[in-house]
Amino acid sequence: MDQILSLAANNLLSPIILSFVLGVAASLARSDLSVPEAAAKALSIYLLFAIGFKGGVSVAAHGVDAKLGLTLLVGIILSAGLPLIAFGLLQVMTGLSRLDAAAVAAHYGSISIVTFVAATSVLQSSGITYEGYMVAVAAAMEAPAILSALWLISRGGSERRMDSDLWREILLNGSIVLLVGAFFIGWITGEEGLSEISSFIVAPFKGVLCLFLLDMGLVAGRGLRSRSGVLKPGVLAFGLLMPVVGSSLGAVFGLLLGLSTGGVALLMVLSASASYIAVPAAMRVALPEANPSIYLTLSLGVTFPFNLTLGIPLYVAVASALTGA
Amino acid sequence: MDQILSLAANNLLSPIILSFVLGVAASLARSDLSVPEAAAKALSIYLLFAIGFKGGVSVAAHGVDAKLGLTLLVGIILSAGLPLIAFGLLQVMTGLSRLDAAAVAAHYGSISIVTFVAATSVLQSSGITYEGYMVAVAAAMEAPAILSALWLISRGGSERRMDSDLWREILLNGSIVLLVGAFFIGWITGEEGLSEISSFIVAPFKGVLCLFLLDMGLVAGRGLRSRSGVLKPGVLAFGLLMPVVGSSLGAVFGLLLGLSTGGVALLMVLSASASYIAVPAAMRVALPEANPSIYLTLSLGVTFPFNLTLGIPLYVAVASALTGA
Amino acid sequence: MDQILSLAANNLLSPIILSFVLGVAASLARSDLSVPEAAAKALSIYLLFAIGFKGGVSVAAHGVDAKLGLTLLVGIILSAGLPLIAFGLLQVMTGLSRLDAAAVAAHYGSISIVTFVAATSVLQSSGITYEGYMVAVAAAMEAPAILSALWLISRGGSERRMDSDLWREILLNGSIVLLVGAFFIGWITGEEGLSEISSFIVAPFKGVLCLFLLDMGLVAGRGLRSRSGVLKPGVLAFGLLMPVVGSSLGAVFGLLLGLSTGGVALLMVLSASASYIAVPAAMRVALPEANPSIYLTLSLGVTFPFNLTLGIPLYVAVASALTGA
Amino acid sequence: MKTHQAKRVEITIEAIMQSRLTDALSAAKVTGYTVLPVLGGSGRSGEWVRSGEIGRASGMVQVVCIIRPERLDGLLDAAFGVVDKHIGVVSIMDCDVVRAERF
Amino acid sequence: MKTHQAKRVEITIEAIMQSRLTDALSAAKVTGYTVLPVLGGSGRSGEWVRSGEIGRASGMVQVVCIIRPERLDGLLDAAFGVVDKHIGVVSIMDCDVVRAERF
Amino acid sequence: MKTHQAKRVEITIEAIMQSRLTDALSAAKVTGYTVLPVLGGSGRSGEWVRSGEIGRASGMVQVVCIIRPERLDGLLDAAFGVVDKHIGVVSIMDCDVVRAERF
Ligand SMILES: Nc1ncnc2c1ncn2[C@@H]1O[C@H](COP(=O)(O)O)[C@@H](O)[C@H]1O
Ligand SMILES: Nc1ncnc2c1ncn2[C@@H]1O[C@H](COP(=O)(O)O)[C@@H](O)[C@H]1O
Ligand SMILES: Nc1ncnc2c1ncn2[C@@H]1O[C@H](COP(=O)(O)O)[C@@H](O)[C@H]1O
Ligand code: NA
Ligand code: NA
Ligand code: NA
Repeated sequence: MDQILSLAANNLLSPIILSFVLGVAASLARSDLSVPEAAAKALSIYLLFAIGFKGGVSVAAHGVDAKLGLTLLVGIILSAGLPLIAFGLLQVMTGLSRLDAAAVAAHYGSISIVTFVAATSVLQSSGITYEGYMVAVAAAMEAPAILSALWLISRGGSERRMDSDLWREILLNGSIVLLVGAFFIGWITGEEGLSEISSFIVAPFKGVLCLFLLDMGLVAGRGLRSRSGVLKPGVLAFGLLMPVVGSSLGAVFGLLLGLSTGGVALLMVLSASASYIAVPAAMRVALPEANPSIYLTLSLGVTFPFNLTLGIPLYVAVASALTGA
Repeated sequence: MDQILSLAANNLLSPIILSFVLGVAASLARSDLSVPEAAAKALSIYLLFAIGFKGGVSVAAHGVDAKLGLTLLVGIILSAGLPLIAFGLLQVMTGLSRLDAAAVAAHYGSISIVTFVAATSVLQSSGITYEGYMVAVAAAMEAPAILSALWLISRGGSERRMDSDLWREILLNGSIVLLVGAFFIGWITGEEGLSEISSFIVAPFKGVLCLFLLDMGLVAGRGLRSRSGVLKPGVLAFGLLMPVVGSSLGAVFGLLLGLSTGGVALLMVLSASASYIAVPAAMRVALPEANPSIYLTLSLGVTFPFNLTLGIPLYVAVASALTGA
Repeated sequence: MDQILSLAANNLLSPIILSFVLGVAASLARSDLSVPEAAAKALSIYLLFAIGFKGGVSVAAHGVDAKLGLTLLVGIILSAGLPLIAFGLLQVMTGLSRLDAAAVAAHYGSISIVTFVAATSVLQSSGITYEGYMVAVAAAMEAPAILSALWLISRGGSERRMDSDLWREILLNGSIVLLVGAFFIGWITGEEGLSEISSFIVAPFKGVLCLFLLDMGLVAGRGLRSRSGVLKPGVLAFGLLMPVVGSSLGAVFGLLLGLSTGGVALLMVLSASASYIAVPAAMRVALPEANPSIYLTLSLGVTFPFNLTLGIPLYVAVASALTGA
Repeated sequence: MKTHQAKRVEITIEAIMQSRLTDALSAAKVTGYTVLPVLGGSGRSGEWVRSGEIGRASGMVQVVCIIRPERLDGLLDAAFGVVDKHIGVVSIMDCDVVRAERF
Repeated sequence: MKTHQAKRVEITIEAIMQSRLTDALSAAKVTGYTVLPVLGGSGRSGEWVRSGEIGRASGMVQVVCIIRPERLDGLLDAAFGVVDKHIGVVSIMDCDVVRAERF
Repeated sequence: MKTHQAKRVEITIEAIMQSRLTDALSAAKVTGYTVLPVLGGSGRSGEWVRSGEIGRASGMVQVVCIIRPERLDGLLDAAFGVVDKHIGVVSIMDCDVVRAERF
């Protein structure tokens, strides 16, 4: 317990989290502080490239774990299964329409790569290692949730056909391609490749993450300011409960797989986190009648901050306790 | 004197100043070299974050100086008072209308954070330390000058009412919020926080400053090219005299406060420098009839280059002499 | 031969080339991965500044080589002469109109600075040094080729007059000004200047190059996807043959000049590479009837990838063999 | 200069629908259009600013088509097939063009 | 397709005045508009380019409102309350819209 | 509000030709215009997107001029002197402006 509290306090007072808090505060106070769209996108390209590359290098160094395939499969199952649980909870806890509930559910099966990145940085500060291929698991968990949500809707009578364009857009969305591509580059070039570019992708990593989270805070704060009306108590409660449910499932599967402490913690983080890039885009195309204010505010305004500040240290502590580290 | 000359020569031949000169030369020669707006804004976000953070860390390390509050107060007094002097000088030296004179005066009470950043980098090269809270003083000096200028105008009969929106925009403008926010983040996380991100905010700092000043040079040169017609001799002379007047006052107050050599030099720099971001924006809203060509060309095309090249080494030398360092 | 193969393999499996390949693959697969225009331009500003600066520092360190002037002259001759050879080959190998052939020829006399940068990075990895002023030679080789192409057209009867605006735009285009300007800054400030900003322009250089080549790959791939129709076999063959012809001439001149191994290799690279920034812009203004699809696809979609992957290791190996290194 | 009457159709639509719209236009043989970026806006679905959004789902663009009057209906049918369920606005103006054979 | 007449008002104004303009529009119950970025321009106050400016004071935007003809005067009054002392241009065009109930 | 008739000319042209076009406009005493960025488009010379290009040769812009009707022909002559050989489109619309003395 003490350990959890100190981890949480440490996490809350790190430059990374404080940068996020600064962003939220600035936009709630209606400051005109903003990070240009192109700069924010450049920062995210950097982060995806760096995290993917380092994952690949780690796989190159430690060899392909026998559990790689199994963990990928578990990730896909979690991503596809969590929306069903989320949908049930939403039906019980909120008055959302089936359509809105399904759209929200899709977000919670999928993942937030920034939450993942922040978690790896906490693990690294705490000296906890993790399986390099967790990066690939993160990529594998992006899309299945969308399918589940569309299936939920079609069960309700209103058939949705995914056009093949949308499929391609989801599976080949820029973030996934960059993450997976960098993972393979890291894998192929290994430690030698890393040494060539480590003063670019390793040394400044945390600082870049600060600026990126500053921007995330600005965006989340702006969303909360202009759209907080949609946050009925039941909806809000869902946004805080679902990560706990998700991470618990993630922990169970992580233990069954026999992952390392860091690996379990990251599977918890992936299960707990909600998408705010790939899934919203897919929902706008496939379910345009669903209200984007609801799913964006929940995922970016509630669940993301929760995971970033309290969730991650909690999941790391639980994973440590469960794996006896 | 020798020391001043060698400092000035050193300063003039540093990559930072030469990058600025390159920018000015390129735009005077009508090259199409340009830094994308988003990239320039990203660079300034980096610089503000880094300088604020380091200031905060320094306060965390050395404890809150008893002089902090007093120095802030002096900063506010200088910012509010300098426009009165500037206005008087402008009336005597130039044929500007009261409106244009007041608008220009506001710029000279306020500050240029890039001049401040360049000065800290000169101090650091010379191994001269300064009070970390000078960053907060810089922030405090941004806005009061605007009030003084509006008061000057209303005295002349034409009442100006600041709407509350404008107040919020001035006090919560992005640069101030980021600078002060990063200052507090640095203060809270201290040396430990700095060590986490120093390879991002310390090591590459000077290089980033080079590229930023390249862009400043491009913008200043473009302004000079297209607007140099407004630079009547009296107006030009004011742009060179006012920094000397301002810095002298800054020196007096810095000595009275008992600041360190670096602290005195920075208070001189702040007093000598003229705003080209926050104040122009406020003037467009509050005094739209004032001619922006005049105040932008003076502040960005005359005073900024003067301070950057000759002013800073001069102020550092004077501060060293006065504090007996 | 073994050495060539191992250099080529090493080169092909470096993070730099693999990033380029990732970009090409992503855009051929129609992923929406993209680098914002402003970010790509910022990366190129960084690369030009860094490569120019380091070239200048190297000249400062080793003194002005007696061969500097002669090498510049040879560069200009190569740039002006190669289009004549290219034009002849195009007439023989392809069915392009005189106009299109002249436009393409201009590209092959001029140079690609990114190919140059990638080559310096290979040299550096292999521990091969080169004359710092090769950066200046690169700059000198940009424009003469354009003149030759316009002369070819005017010989064909249709007089083209370059307006003076176009002259200024070509000679003072942003890339040249930045490269040459940074070269002089590096020269003036020397090792001392470099030490101030080396953690910005040296340490992260290769990593930045990776992201830049990712973007180049995306753009090249997009061009190939949408414009590959223009690549008739003869045209394609020209795009692969011309770099070999160019580099051979570069090698001959490099040896005659008595350049170092690295110098010969870089002169080969410059002769082999084709412009895709300055020359296309000039062609749009001076020869608007020429089809941009042809010259852009050839230069960016064929010759650039060829040089990057196979050409550079080949040229380095040949230069090593010829100079007996 | 001799001018000819034409129609200028301006479609403001979610960025993510852009390729679907232009595909539909191409299918209706409308191959001339220009796409403009949009910074922000307000409508029945509320107010939004580009800098307030993250990722691809966000943002709008404006697609401008200049077309012969007799082809207007085909264009509108194609456009509304895509725009209908999505947020967005379509407006049509009269305009004159010089080189009519182009449109 | 059945269309209805409307007005398209295009206001080019300093970026810093944008929120004041849209606030005034909202106060006049004009809640539909689109904001376009502007790269540069020229007018009585001279020529400017976006890349030649630093900071918030700089730049212009274009606010486009499509509105029913009978509401035009209210919109213009609201807009000129803000634009009047500032540099900028207002132009009004006729247009047709399809789903008239939206405007 | 009292309004006056004017013309709104919209010229879509390669970015690299922008300064040549505005120079020609200035020479024809047309000193009021606004330049808008363009993201992409399609025409007889094919389809292009801004993110698919590198460097200065790429991209297009839209130059919008509001002008008194009697000055239209001078403007078109000036514009076509530049646009003629280059890819691009010109369209002309009627509009109303408020402060006519400005144009
Ligand atoms: N009356 C209007 N005039 C101009 N643009 C509009 C108007 N109504 C809506 N828009 C644009 O279309 C977008 C979506 O509108 P809506 O579907 O009504 O939410 C808005 O964000 C605006 O950019
Ligand atoms: N006649 C015009 N046509 C199009 N845009 C104009 C015109 N006049 C002014 N503008 C735009 O409005 C801005 C300010 O104009 P002004 O207030 O005349 O300086 C200019 O920078 C242009 O962007
Ligand atoms: N009918 C049209 N409507 C709107 N924009 C067009 C049209 N035709 C061409 N354009 C624009 O003008 C550019 C060049 O056209 P073109 O010269 O036909 O290749 C295109 O990329 C579009 O941006
Ligand atoms: Na999840
Ligand atoms: Na000052
Ligand atoms: Na060449």
